[in-house]
Amino acid sequence: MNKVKILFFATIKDRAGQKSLELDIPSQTTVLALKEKLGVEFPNLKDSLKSVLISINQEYSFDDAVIPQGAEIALFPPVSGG
Amino acid sequence: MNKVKILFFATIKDRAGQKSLELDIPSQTTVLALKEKLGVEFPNLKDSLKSVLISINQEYSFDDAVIPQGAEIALFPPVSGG
Amino acid sequence: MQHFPTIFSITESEIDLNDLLAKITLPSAGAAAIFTGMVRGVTARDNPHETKYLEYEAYIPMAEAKMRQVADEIRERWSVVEGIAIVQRIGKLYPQTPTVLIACTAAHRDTGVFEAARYGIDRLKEIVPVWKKEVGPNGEEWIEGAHIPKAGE
Amino acid sequence: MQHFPTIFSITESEIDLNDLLAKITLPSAGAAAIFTGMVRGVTARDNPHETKYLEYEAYIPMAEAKMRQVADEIRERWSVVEGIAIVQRIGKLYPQTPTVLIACTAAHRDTGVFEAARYGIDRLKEIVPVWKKEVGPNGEEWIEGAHIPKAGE
Repeated sequence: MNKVKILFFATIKDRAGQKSLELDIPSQTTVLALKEKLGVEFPNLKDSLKSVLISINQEYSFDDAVIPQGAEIALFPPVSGG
Repeated sequence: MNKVKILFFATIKDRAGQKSLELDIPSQTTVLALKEKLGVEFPNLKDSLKSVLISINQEYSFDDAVIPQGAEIALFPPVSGG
Repeated sequence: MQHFPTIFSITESEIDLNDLLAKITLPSAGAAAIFTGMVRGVTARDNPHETKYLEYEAYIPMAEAKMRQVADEIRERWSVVEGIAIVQRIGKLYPQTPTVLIACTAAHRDTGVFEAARYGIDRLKEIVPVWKKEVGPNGEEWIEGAHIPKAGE
Repeated sequence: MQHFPTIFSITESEIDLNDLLAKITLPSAGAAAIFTGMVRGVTARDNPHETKYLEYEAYIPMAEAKMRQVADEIRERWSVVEGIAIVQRIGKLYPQTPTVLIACTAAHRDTGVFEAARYGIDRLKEIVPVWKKEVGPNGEEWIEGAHIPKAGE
């Protein structure tokens, strides 16, 4: 198993109703599989997950990526700083 | 006659050896005629006068212009601010 | 190039332009191009509206890493750029307050230093994980960006 | 347009970027492009040399009139520009000191506000009557500009 930290920001945080969580996921879980799992756990997130941005260890990541051990994963909408 | 004020800046001031002077010139004197007069009065200025910039009452002026009554005239090299 | 100063930070404090400019001005610098963004209280374009304040949030460690990447991208494209400062202020920010700054210094102004600063703010708004919620007379709304980063961005 | 702030001055005091930016930031402004020039202590391009300090001199009333003209020219070309600040510091100025500032504000950054600031500094260096004498290890020399104004400039 792989214990990962998940962070939510902006609209994703509001819809999830929390800022972060820790999760045990199987080794070799992909980003896509994690998103599906989160869609089940947080039904409010379901619509957002199609267009959400994902980072793993503070680099942008994508559906095919395999989540490394102990990763810090963040989910957020397209950025709007400035 | 026309009493005018003449100001010198930068290299022109250094070569003239003074910052300003007042001068009585005939009515209808042109910029070109004034430059010739100054070339006689300030021999060190002679070479500079070919490329000097001239302003009358704080607007750029040129050889053909007739100097108005009581004008403030300035002579200076191309500007180098910034 | 290692001696050229690069400043990047997410801060809750006022953005001090004088201080940041001094920090990126080497003895060889003769020109600085600086961009600042401010909170608009009144917006006329697109969807005209008023803003009471913006509330900024950042994923701080990633935001600072991506600011460093923006600086690296600037140096790759404009090797003449000397100092770079990139600062994003977060928290609750009211109209007329500077929220973001990008500053680049170079020996001369005709070296691309303006384009470098412009590139910097454009990239910040694409890849640096910061979000703002707009609070106006009719309630609040998260502003969403438009850029979808590609692999390696 | 009369309500848009235009600041222009020749000063012997430090240039305060924070203060100037605040003065030209209306509630409708979301973007500022700012150029500052600094005294270079070390110049590599063209004729490499060192500078101990620059001594600036201005024909103050004409310089301020020409700064106003630069601001007018900016507004003619970029009608979206809101506030404009143009400041030239004079006197004895040492390396790394800001000597000149041009700042333009606008609602958005894609409105030409960068180009407006660039135009402003280019024009200042053409028509605003300010001169500098450079003092270096081998003596002093007046810097001469290259622009010859035409009638009406």
